[in-house]
Amino acid sequence: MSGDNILEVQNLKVDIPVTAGMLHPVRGVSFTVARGETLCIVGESGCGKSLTSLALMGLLPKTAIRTADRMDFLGQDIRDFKERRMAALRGVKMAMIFQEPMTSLNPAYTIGNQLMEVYRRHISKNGSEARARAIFLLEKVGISAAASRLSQYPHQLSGGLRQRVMIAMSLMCGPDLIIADEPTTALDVTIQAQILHLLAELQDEFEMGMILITHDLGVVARVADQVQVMYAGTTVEEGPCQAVFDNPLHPYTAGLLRCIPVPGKAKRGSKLGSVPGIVPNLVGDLQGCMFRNRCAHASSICETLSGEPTRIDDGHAFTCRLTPEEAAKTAAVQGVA
Amino acid sequence: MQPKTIVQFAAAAALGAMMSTTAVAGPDDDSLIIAWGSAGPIENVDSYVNNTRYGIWFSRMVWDQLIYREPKTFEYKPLLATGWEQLGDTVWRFNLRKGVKFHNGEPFDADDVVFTLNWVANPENGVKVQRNVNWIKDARKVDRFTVDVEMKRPFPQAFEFLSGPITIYPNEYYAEVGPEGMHERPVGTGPMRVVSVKTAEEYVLEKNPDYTWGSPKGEAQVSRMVVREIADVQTQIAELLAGGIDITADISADHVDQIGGVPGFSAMQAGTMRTGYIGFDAANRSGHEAINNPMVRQAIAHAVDRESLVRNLIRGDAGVIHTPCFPTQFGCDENAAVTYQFDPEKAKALLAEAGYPDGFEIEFYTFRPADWAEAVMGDLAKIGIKANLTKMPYFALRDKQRNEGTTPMFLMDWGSYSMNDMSAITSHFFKKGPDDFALDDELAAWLEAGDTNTDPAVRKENYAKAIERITGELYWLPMFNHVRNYAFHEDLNFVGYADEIPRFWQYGWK
Amino acid sequence: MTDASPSSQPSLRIAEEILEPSPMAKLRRRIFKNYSFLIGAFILVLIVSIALLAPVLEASGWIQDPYAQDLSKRLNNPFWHEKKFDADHILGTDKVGRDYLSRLVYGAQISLLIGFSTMIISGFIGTVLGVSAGYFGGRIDMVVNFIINTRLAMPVFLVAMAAVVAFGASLLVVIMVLGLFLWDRFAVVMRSITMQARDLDYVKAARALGCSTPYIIVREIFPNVLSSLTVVATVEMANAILLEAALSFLGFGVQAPTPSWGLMLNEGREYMFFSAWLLALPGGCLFLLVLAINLFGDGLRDVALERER
Amino acid sequence: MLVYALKRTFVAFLILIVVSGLTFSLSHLSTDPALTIGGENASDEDIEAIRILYGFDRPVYEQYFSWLGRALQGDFGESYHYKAPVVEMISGRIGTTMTLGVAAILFALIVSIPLGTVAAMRPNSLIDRFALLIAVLGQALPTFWFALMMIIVFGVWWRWLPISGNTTWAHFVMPTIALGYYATPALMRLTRAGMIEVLASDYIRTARAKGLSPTSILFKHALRNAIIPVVALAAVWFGFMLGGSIVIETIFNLKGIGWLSYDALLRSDLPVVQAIVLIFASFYVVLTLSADLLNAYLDPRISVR
Repeated sequence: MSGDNILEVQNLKVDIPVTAGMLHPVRGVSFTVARGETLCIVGESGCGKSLTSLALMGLLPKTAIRTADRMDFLGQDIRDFKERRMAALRGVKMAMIFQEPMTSLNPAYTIGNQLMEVYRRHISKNGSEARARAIFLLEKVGISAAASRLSQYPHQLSGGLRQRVMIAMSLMCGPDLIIADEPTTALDVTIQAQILHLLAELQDEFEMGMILITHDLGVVARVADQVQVMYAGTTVEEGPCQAVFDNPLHPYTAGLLRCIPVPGKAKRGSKLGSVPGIVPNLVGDLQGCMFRNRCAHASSICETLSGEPTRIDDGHAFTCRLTPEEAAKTAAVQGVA
Repeated sequence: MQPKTIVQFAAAAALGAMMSTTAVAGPDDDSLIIAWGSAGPIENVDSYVNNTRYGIWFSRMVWDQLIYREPKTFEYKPLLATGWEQLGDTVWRFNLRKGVKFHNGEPFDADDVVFTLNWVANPENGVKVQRNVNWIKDARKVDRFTVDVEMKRPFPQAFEFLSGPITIYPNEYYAEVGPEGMHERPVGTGPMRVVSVKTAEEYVLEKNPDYTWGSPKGEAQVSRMVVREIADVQTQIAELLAGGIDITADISADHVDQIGGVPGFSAMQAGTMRTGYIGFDAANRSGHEAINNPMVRQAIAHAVDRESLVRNLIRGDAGVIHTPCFPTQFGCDENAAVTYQFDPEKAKALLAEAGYPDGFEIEFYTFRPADWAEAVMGDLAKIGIKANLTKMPYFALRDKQRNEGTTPMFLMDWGSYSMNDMSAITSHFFKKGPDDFALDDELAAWLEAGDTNTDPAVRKENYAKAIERITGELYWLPMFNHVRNYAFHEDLNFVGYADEIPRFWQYGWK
Repeated sequence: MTDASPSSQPSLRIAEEILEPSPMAKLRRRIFKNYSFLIGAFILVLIVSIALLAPVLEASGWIQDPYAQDLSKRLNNPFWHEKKFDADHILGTDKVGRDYLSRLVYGAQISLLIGFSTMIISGFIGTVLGVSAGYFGGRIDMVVNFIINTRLAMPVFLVAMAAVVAFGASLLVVIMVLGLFLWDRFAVVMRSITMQARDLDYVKAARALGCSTPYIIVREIFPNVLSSLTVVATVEMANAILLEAALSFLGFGVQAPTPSWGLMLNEGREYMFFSAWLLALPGGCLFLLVLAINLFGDGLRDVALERER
Repeated sequence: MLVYALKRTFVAFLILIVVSGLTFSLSHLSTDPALTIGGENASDEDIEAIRILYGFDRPVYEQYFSWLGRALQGDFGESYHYKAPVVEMISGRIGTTMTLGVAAILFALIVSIPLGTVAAMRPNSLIDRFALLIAVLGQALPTFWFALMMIIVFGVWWRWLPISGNTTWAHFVMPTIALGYYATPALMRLTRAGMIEVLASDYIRTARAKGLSPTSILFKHALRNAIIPVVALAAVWFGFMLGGSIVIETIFNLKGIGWLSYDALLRSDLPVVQAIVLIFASFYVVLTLSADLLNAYLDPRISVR
């Protein structure tokens, strides 16, 4: 697997200056994505998972500062890529699907226009070629009467259809990596499953790497190869999907897994789980484990914890003062307070 | 023959129009650029269809009258008529000048005079200022260069009109095109001929090369003239200072000082016969009790410091006037007038005697720049009269006066159409016409007698009575004669005239 | 249309949620950080106090009677000229010899009076129309909309001039005419804000509880629209002052000898090429007043918006 | 959609009728046009005769309806003062006003859209602050005063530009700026606000994620959506500008219908005033209507509503 890594990220940080000081929403995240593999990043809102994906795409807000020890995409170090070189990657080599299909399409242009535009920008100016590709992909994503859809405007489509269009759009140039940022959150539960299924299928078919950002552990269980659990800007646990689900080590992961909503019964858009407590302020110098104020197992050590992950076999790692054994035990028994 | 010349003329004019737009201010290209129009543009340059001051200026350049009135001495001299004699009370015979040609080539003869006079005398033809022409009964051709003009009644002021507003038109052309055509392409015998007319914007004229028959008006001094209608005086001045025009005749007295001080420009003032007056609602249509009292009006007459107003605001060769007419006008005898000296104490006493020791409030109307009225108001305030000024557009004010009659006191003026006869002003206002706010039967009768009697002595006698009545009763408080203020390029030979008509064609470059 | 602050970007939204200070502290900080509001308020207070204190200034000899004229001292120069300068008249005199400084000071009264009265009249009309349209909706809304559109279709300046010709120019007529014309923005804004307010939960609750319509409008709706009302009021006040100046400039405004800045511009215009201060001084005053009102209004809007968020 | 358009047109028509009725009564209740027609020397009898001839003795509403009837057939009567058909007078002058109005609104747009866009792209930058300063100062500057200052500086001192008249394009430079600048603050603020909103929108993020060029993002995706409200406002402003042209045309001696309305007001020439009010009102009504339609074209969501 490691031989075919298309993305390797080490110690990615995002800092944003705000009036009260420096905000650190992403603080040293590392991961790799291999071709044909799905990495799921899981966490509550505000944990930094969306910013992580934007940081990869180079789409952070202007004020944000991105640093990383390593960011290799397809063997290129993209850390110092200027906007122009990034723009040449985006849409071609790496594509992104956003959370809000209702607003992510430009209301002023037809679907066809917006689909073909990527192709014409990156691949070929040839209009009929782009059109053929668009129709092909629309059919691929399960849209009937694809040719006639091209002349429709976004507002004429339902949310599910728009997200399908977004997916098609991300595939227009055959990217190597797809980043999907909560692609189903805004959709009806019944459609969520279809879209996820579609994504997984397509990923398989086109042999792409995929980063799926979600707070829905049910989704993760179904599609992920690798899982990263993020909390307050850091990775608290990572590893192969099976390992993390079978053996959650970090108290936060354990807490999350406890409150997986039963599929079909959870309300649309409901917040993930109910891990009590609030996310800490991420401004200024931060020290120790950020989860300590919500953790049943917190002790004074947590205030100064270095943040070095404890590695177990198979790439499974977690960041906590507890030893793997202790963690496994407490997770099984108690989880979070 | 005739149509051909009209065509030729039109072709020449069209050619001229194409080359016309270029004229440069300053003495270099033998052209003169004039700006006027602050009182609104000439609606139709046909001199019988407009009644604006600028229309008069325009008509003097393009057309000639039968008679020439010398602007300084007011003597009558031959122009298109070389001589005249009276054949009875109501008939004048005129001998016409030979060898004069209209701008379109049509020769001038008795047909033109007969046609013009009969045309304008017919009320159906809609001459705008009917009193200019309604005294004409008809005109008859005696021979090719002799014409008899019959008046409806003995009309002593006839020569004022024949030397002023009554311009002679080419009969064939005018019969064909009418006022509309005359506006689009005016044709006359005058020193300038018209190249193009853009209504309310610009008139281009050029020297009439045929004007060599020794007219007392003189030949044109420049070969090309552009008149620009510019409504805003400040814009006119800006154009003058920026070198866009050569002369303006619309400026204020203060501008004369200021522009005169700018190197390269000259400015001057020329007194006119336009007479300013404070009118009172003596017929009491406004229901203002105080102003209906002659003693109150006397108090006002003594309270207003006309000398100071003239000296400080009007300036130039303006002066205080004591008659309800301009002193050079026929019949306007200054000795007949009751005069009032500036005397605030006496004014206060008169006011107290009239029963208003603490003064009163009164609405005061004008259409002229507010500062003149404000000066009057300042003086009135000193004797306790609080005047509230309403400045209105001219037509709105006249409307209010005539129809509502709610104007107890107003500062206005009258230019007499530049006619040097008292009937042009006093008779207009006090013969119980729509502008008469005194409605004095006796006064109207005297004026009627003065207007229609052919004996100058009888006329003078009746007019004197009228003057005494008006000033004695103070139907009007005569104020001052206006001054017209001119500013121009310093190399221009400019002369100002008392009849408020600049002879633009006479002004050449030094 | 309001300025979207950068916080609509997702990441910063997070930051602001985290950093929420107390509302009052925030308001205070907003006010004092808002320079335009401070500058505007300062100039406005200055002009208003000068206007209010004019009679006192006159009584204590700082300025003179703005109506007292002396033809022999007309068009005196201001203090920066040596010639024709008279120490009695620091800013010189106008064309009938009235003290220019005094007229400028009293002119503040007139401009403020016109701006304020116009704003009250138009504010009243516009608010009544807008609130009733927004609150009742339906047919009333349709009718009000029609009235608003009719008003917007009328060329204000031309019709105002026609009205002034018809009724005669005076301070009262100018105020009435402007007041009757400048209510459109009030109506439009009030209408849309009332519509939003009508759907607020507590307003719905009040209706459900059977509170009377006037009670709901006054107690529940009005507090909601007040901040926008104030902002529109400043805009309209500035607008009214500029319009009066333009009307006076063309001679369709207040009557001489009222010391109005607009009228002074009209009079001073005659001297624009030679004694430019006669034009520049009232023009500058007018500019400063309108600028102050606009700055004040802008600041007010920012502060109000911030509070509403 | 067709029903909607027909309804809007009907309402627009109704608005024009109400506007014309209001101005008609306003002007006819207060002045007596017979005097203006009669001129200086008309006697009382003449004026009475004119009154009957023109029907001024009838009730105002009767006069209005007969005027309206003729106006609907394109006959606006004859000018009292110029004695010419009002339609001819206006058609001869409207070109100047339209040239001025179009130039002014274009000037305003050309200044405000780039400035607002740049300001929005770099909020709180120097350019943003500069733009804001211009907006604030510009809004407080009386149009006529600005016009006069330009005349003094560019016309008289430096003699760069012609001051009055309408013969060449150079004659329109100063009037255009004087008339146009007043609309720039409002348009610029709206552009800036709209642009900030649009630039922060999800679809711009999508466009960036698609790797589109900055120009394409700015011009194709952002500007088009941001200027939709600007276009609507510009249409409204264009209507206002035609009204505001009265002062500008008077100062710069442009003989358009703005000047004509001023001249007619001074002369109580009611048919002319009446017709010009109606023309200005029609412009506003037609413009708002077409702005709506244009918006519907630019933003397909609107036509659904």
